[in-house]
Amino acid sequence: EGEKYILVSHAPDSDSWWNTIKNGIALAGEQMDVTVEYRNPPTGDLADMARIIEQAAASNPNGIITTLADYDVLSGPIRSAVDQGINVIIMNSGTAEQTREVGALMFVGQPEYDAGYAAGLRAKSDGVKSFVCVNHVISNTVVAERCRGFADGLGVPLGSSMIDSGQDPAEIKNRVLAYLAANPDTDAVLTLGPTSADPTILALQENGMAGDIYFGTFDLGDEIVKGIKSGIIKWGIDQQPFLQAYLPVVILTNYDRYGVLPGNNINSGPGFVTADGLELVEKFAGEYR
Amino acid sequence: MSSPILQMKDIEKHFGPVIALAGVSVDVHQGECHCLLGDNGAGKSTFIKTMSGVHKATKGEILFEGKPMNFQRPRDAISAGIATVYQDLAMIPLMSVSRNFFMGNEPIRNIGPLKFFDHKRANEITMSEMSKMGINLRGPDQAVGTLSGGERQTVAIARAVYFGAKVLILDEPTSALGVRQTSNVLATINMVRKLGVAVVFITHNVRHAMAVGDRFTVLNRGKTFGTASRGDVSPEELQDMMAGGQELATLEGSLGGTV
Amino acid sequence: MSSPILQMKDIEKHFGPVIALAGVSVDVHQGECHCLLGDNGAGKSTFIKTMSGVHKATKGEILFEGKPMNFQRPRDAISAGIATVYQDLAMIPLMSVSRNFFMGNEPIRNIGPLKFFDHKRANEITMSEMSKMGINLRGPDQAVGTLSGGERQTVAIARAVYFGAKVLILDEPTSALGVRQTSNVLATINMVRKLGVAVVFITHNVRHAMAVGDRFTVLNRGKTFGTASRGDVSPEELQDMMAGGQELATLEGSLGGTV
Amino acid sequence: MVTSNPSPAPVADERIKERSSLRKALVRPELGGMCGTVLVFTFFLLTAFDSGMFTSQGVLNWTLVSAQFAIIAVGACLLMISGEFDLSMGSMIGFAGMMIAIFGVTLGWPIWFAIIVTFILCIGIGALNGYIVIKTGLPSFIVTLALLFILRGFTIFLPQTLERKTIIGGIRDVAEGDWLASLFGGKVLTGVFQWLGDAGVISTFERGVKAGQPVVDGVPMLVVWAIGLIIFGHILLTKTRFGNWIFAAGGDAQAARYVGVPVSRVKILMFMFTAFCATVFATCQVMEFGSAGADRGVLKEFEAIISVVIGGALLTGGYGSVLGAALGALIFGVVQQGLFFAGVESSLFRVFLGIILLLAVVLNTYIRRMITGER
Amino acid sequence: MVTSNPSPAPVADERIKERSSLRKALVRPELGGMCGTVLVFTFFLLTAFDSGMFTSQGVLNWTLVSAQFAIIAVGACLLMISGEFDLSMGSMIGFAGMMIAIFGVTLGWPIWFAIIVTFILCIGIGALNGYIVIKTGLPSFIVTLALLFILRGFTIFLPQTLERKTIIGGIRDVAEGDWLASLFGGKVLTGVFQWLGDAGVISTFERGVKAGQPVVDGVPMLVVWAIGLIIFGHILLTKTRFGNWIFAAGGDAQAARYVGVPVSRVKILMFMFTAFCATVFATCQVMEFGSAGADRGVLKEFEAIISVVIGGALLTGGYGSVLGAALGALIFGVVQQGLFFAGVESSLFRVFLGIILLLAVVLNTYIRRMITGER
Ligand SMILES: Nc1ncnc2c1ncn2[C@@H]1O[C@H](COP(=O)(O)OP(=O)(O)OP(=O)(O)O)[C@@H](O)[C@H]1O
Ligand SMILES: Nc1ncnc2c1ncn2[C@@H]1O[C@H](COP(=O)(O)OP(=O)(O)OP(=O)(O)O)[C@@H](O)[C@H]1O
Ligand SMILES: [Mg+2]
Ligand SMILES: [Mg+2]
Repeated sequence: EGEKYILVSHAPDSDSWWNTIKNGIALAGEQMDVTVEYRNPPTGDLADMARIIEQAAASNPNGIITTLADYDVLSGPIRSAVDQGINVIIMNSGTAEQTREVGALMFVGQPEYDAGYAAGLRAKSDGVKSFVCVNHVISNTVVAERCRGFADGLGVPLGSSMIDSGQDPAEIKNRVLAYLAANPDTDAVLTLGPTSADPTILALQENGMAGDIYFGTFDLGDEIVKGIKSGIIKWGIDQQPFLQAYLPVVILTNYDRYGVLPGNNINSGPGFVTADGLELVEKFAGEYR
Repeated sequence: MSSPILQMKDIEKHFGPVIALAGVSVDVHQGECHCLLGDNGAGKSTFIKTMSGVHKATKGEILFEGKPMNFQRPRDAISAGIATVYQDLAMIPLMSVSRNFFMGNEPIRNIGPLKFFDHKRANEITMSEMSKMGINLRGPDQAVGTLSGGERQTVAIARAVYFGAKVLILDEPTSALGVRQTSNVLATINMVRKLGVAVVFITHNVRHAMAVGDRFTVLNRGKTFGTASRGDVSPEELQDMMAGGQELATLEGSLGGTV
Repeated sequence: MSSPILQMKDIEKHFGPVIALAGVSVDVHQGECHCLLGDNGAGKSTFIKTMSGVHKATKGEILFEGKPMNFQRPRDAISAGIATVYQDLAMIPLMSVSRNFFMGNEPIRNIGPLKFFDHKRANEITMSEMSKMGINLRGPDQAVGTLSGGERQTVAIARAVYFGAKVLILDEPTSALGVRQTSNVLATINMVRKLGVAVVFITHNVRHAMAVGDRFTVLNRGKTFGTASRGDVSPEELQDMMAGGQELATLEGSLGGTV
Repeated sequence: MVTSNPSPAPVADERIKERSSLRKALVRPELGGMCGTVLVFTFFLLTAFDSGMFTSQGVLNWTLVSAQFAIIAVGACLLMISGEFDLSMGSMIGFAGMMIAIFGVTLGWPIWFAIIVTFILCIGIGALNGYIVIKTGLPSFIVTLALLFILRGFTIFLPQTLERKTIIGGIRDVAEGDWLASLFGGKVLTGVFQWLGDAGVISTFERGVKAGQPVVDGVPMLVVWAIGLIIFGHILLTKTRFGNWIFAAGGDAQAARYVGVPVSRVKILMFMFTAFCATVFATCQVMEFGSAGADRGVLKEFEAIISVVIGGALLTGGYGSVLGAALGALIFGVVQQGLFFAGVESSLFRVFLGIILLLAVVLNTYIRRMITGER
Repeated sequence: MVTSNPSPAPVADERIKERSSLRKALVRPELGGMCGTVLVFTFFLLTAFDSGMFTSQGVLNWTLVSAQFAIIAVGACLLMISGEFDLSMGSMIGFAGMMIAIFGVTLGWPIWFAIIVTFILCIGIGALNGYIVIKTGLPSFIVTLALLFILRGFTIFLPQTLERKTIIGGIRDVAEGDWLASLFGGKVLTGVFQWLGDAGVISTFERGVKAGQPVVDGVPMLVVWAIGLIIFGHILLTKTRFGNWIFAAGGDAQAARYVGVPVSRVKILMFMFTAFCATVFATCQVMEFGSAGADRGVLKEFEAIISVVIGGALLTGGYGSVLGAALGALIFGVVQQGLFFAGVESSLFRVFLGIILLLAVVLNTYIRRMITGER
C-alpha cells in the first residue's frame, strides 16, 4: 500500500555478502507490496553513512532499517530520524542496549564481535592455538571486530595474526601463501567473507595445506559451500543475512498497517554451517544464504 | 609568370573577440621566394598557420594548384606538399634530436614483414643535415630541450628542407641564428627556390628579405599593404612599411638606414 | 674607467658529459653596454645564466661590486640588482600580460593591515610600458600564450627595464622584434646605459651590436676570443669572429657585407 | 625607471569586436561550474522535487555533504594550481581524527590541547610532504602516495596497539563545553532558525519527541568553515601577491624561479594549507560524530580532486579558481545526494553518478567555449 | 633534397668529456628502476632470507604478484607516455571478468566465444574513452573517472539483475579444455618443472594431499602474458615509428600535430591497448580463480600508475620506458610480498610499504642523477 522503507548498510559497494541483504529486502518488498530501497556508503566510510541516514530521513520514509556499526557516529542521525517520527529497526550489528538507547523498535541480527567470539570458542575447543585472520577490508572498523572477537574467544592476542590482504584475489592468495610460508606453525585460518575465502581455498590447495589446516570462515558463498562440502573448510558462520533484511521489512509493514510488533529482539545467528545438511545452503548460497 | 601554386583569397581569422586577420589575399608562385613582412602582431604567423592547416580561416578561400583546398589539420597540408617551420618551432624538448627530426616521417627498415624505425639511418641523416646547416651536433641522441636556441631552430629548418615540398613556409627562421647559420639558411632558400619550390619567408630583417626575396607582401594590423616585386621597392620604403608607417626611435645616427 | 661592477673569472660549466663553458672571463662596467657575441651553441646563454644565478658555475669565481658572490638562485641575483631577459623568456602562457609583467614584484595596495595585489595599477603600468616599447596591447588581461612572438618578447624586455637594476642582461632581446620595436629596444638600451646601468647584450646582429655596444666579447665553442672596445674592431672583423672563424656561404653577392 | 607615470589608457582598438558587458562578465574560470550547477539543479528539480530533497532538511543534507567536499577542495585546488597533488589528504583526514581521539580520549588531554597539537602535527606532515617533493624533485604523486600508505598505516596501527580496536569513541563527552571544540562541532544562528521555525518558514517536527521544534535548528560549523575557507582561498588566489605566485609556480616553475618567485616556499606552504584543510575536515567530523575510525577519509583525496577538476582547474597546474572548485564541490555533493533522493537503484548509483558528472563537465566546457569563443 | 647521402660521421668533439662505455650504457630511463630493484632485493635478502621468500615457491609467489602489476603497468605506461591517464582500468578489470562470466556461465556461450566478445567489448569501451577525451578536449582524468563509476556500476548491476548475486562462479568447469581459455589459465613448461622436481632442484611438498609433487609445477600463463606484453610494449615504444608518435603525442600534442603526427589516432589506440591489457588481466584472473566478482580490480588503476611512476615515467607524458614500468611492477610486487615474508606487524604493513616505496624512488632518482650527471 505504498509504504516506503529504506535500508542503510555500512558496507562498501560490491561487498558480495550484502547482496543477500538486497535480495532479502527485494523479496520482502514484493511480498508485502511496499517500496524498499537499499543504500550504502560507496567507500564504506561510516561518516558518509551517517549522511545517508540523514538523507533517508529527509526523504521521509515510513521506516528505516540500518546497522549500528559505530554507536558514536550513527546514534545521532538515527535518533533524529526517530525523533522525526520514523520507525527504525537496527539490523546486523549493534547491541540490544544500544538499540534501546537510540529509540529503535528492535534489533535483528548478530553483533560481529559476538559472532567472532563464538567462533573463537568453538575453535578453541577444537584445539586451535594460533591463527591467521585474512582481513580484506582492513580499514573497515566493523569487519575487524570479527577478528578481535575470534582472538578473544581463542584467548590469544590478535597481534600480527591479522593480515591486510587487499581485495584482489591474486594478492589475497599470494599473501596467504606468503604468510603461511613464513609462519608454518599456524593452526587455523579465519576468513571474513567470500572475497577472502575463495582465494584462500585456492592458496591452501596450492600449498597442500587444504584439509590439513583448520579453516573457518564468515558468511557463505558458492565456493565456500563447496569448500565445506569437500572438507577444506570446517565451518562457515552464517548469521542469516536474509533474515536480517527480510524480517525488518515484514515487521515494519505489519507495525505500520496493524500496529503489531514482536516483543523481543531477534537473533539471526550465529549459526555454524558444517558439512551436514548442506543441500539448501548449496542451492541458495550467495543468493539467500 | 606561371599560375600561382597557392592562392589565399580574402582570409579572415578571428579568435573570440580578437580579429587577427581582417581580409588578406596573397598569391604564391612556384620558384619564387615570397617575403611576408610586418610589425609585431600584424598577423603574419596567424596567416601562415591558416596556409598550413593549423588554423581554419574564419572566412576566405584557399586554392592549392588551382583547386579549392580545405585543410582540416596540418597533416592534410603536409601531404599536399606544404612544409612549415613554425615560429614556436614544433619541437618536443624531451625527445632526442633525431627523433624530433623524423617525427611524423620516420624512416623504416623492414625485418621480415615487420617495419621498424631505422634509428641508425635517422641518426646519420640528422647529423649530416645539421652539419650542412653549420651546426656540429654533439650527438643525435641529445634531447632537444638541452640545445641552444639557435641549434633548436636549425633542427626545425633542416627538417622542413630535408623533407622537401612544393611549398616551404619559414616563420622567422633566422631569428635566433648566428651569422654563419643565417647565411647557410639564406643560401638554402636561394637553392630550393631555384629547384622550383615556392618559399614563403617571414622576417623582420629587411636585409635578409632583400637578399633572397622575389616579391614582398607587407601586413599591418591584420590587413595587407599590398605586394611589391623586387626592384619596385627600395629597402628604405620596405622598412618604413614594416614599421606600420609609424616613426622609428632615432639613436644618435649610428643606426641610420635599415635596422 | 671605473672598477667593474661584475667580474666573471674563468667560469666553467659542465652539463653531465657536456662542457658548455671551458673557462670564460668577462668584466662588466657601470654605464657600458657589453655585447656578448658568438656562434649558435657557443655558450652565451649558459654564461649569462651563471651570472643571473640560474646555473651554478662548475668552476670559477663571480665578483659583484668587488665582493665574491655566490648566487644560489635567480632571486639572489635579482635582489643584488641583476635583471635578466632570458632567451626562453620566462613567461607563463596561461597568465595574463599584467600578471606576468609583475610576477615576483607585485604592486601592493594596503587595505587596513591587509596587503592586496593592486590590479588596477598593475594594468595601467603594463599598458603604458608596453606602448612605450611600441606595442599597443589589446588589454592587460590577455593571456600571454595568445600573444605573437614579438609581443611576448617585448613584455619580457619591458618588465626587466621597468624594474630597473644595476645590471641588465638581455639575451637576444630583439630576435623576434619588428623594426619599430627593435629600434625602441636599442634606444632603451642606449638610455639606461646613460643612466649608469651596466648592460649585457647578446645578439647575432652585428649592426645592432655596433649600434649600441661599448665593448664586445666573442665566445666560440665555450671559450672566449677576448674582448675588444668599440673603435678597435671593424664590423667585418667582428662578423668573422662571430662565425667562429669558419667560412660563410656566399650568396650571389647580394648578401655581401654584414648579415 | 622604477617609477613611471601610467600614460592615459590606450585608444580603442579596431581589432577587437564589440562584446556586451554581460558576455564579458561571463568570461571567467568559474563559468563552467556555474553552468554545471544550474544544470544539475534543474535536473533534480525535475526528477526529485517531491522526494524531500528541497525541504529544509533535505537542503541541509546536501549542503553538509557539499560543504565537506568544499573544505578539502579548497586546499586541493590551491595546491593543484601551484602545480602539485596531494594524494595523502584522505589518509590525513583519518590520521588527524585518530590523533585527536588518542590525545583527547586515550591520553586524556584537554580537548582544545589535543586539537591544537593535532593541527601542528598534521601541518608539519604537510610541510614534510612539500619538503620531500621540493628536495628530491620527485613528482608529488609518488611522494604523497607513500604518505597515503604511511598515514593510513599509523591510523590502523596506533588505536589497534593502544585500544585493541580501530574505532575510538567517546569524544563528544570529553569535548562537552570545550571552547575550541565548539568552533568545529557546534551550530550557529540557532536563534534565527528557531524564529524561522516559529514563523513557519522552516517546517517543524510533526511527531516524535521533538514535535514543534524546527527541523533544521542552525547552521553547522562545518558549513561556516567551508564558506570561510572558500572566501579565504578566493581572496588569497585572486587578490594578493601570493596568489600570483601560486599561479606562477604552477604555470611554469622554472620561469617563475627566473623572475624571483620563491617557488619552493609557495609549494611547501600550499602543502601545509592542504594539510590544514584536511585537519579542519577531520576535526569537524570527529566533533560531529564523536568517534574516530580507521576508515575515515578513505578516497577523500579523490573526491577533492574530482571537485576541483569539475570546477575547471587544470590538473597540470597554473589554471583554476577556488570559486570554481567550490561549485564543483556543490555539483558533486548535490549529484551524490540527489541520486539517493531520486531513489536510484543502489547498484546503478555509480552508473548515474558517472554519467551525470560526465554530462555536467562536457556541457559546461561547451558552454564556456561557446561564450568565450575559444576555438 | 629528399635523398641525401649521409656525410661521414662528424669528428670527435672537444666539448664532450670522455665517458666509459659502461657509464654510457647505464644512462637510460630504466636505470632508476634497476637501482631500485637491486636495492629492494638486497633489503629482503638481508631481512627475509630464511622466511621462504627465496625458495622456488616463494619466488613464484612474488613473481605472480609482480606479473599482475606488470600486465596493467605496460598499458598504463604507454598511455601515460602518450599523455593520458586511464582511471577506469580497475573497473574495466572487474567489468571484463564479469562479462566473461555472464556470457560463459549465465548465457552458456562457449567460453572462447565469451572471451572474444568480451575483448571486443572492452577494447570498444577503451576506444570510447579515447574518443570522448579527444572530441571534448576534456582531461582524461575526469572522463575516465566517469567511466570508472559507470563500469563499476554495471559490474554490480548486471549480475545482480541476472543472477541475484555479485559473484558468479563455475567458470573453471565450463572452461575445462577450451583452447582459448587455456591461453589464459594454464601453465607452461610443466614437464621441465616436473623434471626439476624429480632432480631435486625444486623442493617437493612434504605434507598434505600433494606430498611428493614439485612445489612449483609450471610457469603460469599470467607470467607468460606479462613477459609477452613487456616485450611487445618495449619494441613498440623504442623500435617503431608508432613508438616515436607515442612520445611525440605525449611530449607536446600541438607540436606533434604541426608536423603531421596523427595524435588523435595515437591516443585512441593507446586507450584501446590499455583496455586490452586490463582485459588480459581480467581473463587470467577469471580463469585462475574460476569466478568473477563485482569487487575485482578495485584500485588497480592506482597500482598500475604507481608501478609506472616508480619505473621513472613522467606523469605529464612524453617520457618513460616500458622496461622501467616492468621493473616498477617488480619492485612494487616484491615489496608487498616481501613484507609478508618478513613478517611485519600487519597493521604496520602500509607504513612499511609507503616508506620502502619512497626510499626506492628517492634512491634510484639520486643514483640516476649521479650517474648521468644531471644538475
Ligand atoms: N589564439 C589566439 N587568441 C587570441 N589572440 C591571438 C591568438 N593568436 C594570435 N592572437 C593575436 O593575433 C595577433 C596576430 O598574431 P601573430 O602571431 O599572427 O602576429 P605576427 O605577425 O606573427 O607577429 P610577430 O612578428 O611578433 O611574430 C596578435 O596581436 C595576437 O595577440
Ligand atoms: N642542460 C643542458 N644539458 C646539456 N647540454 C646543454 C644544456 N644547456 C646547454 N647545453 C649545451 O651547451 C651549449 C651552449 O648552449 P647555450 O644555450 O649557452 O648556447 P648559446 O651561445 O646561447 O647559443 P644560441 O646563440 O644558439 O642561443 C650548447 O651546445 C648546448 O647544446
Ligand atoms: Mg609571428
Ligand atoms: Mg642562447
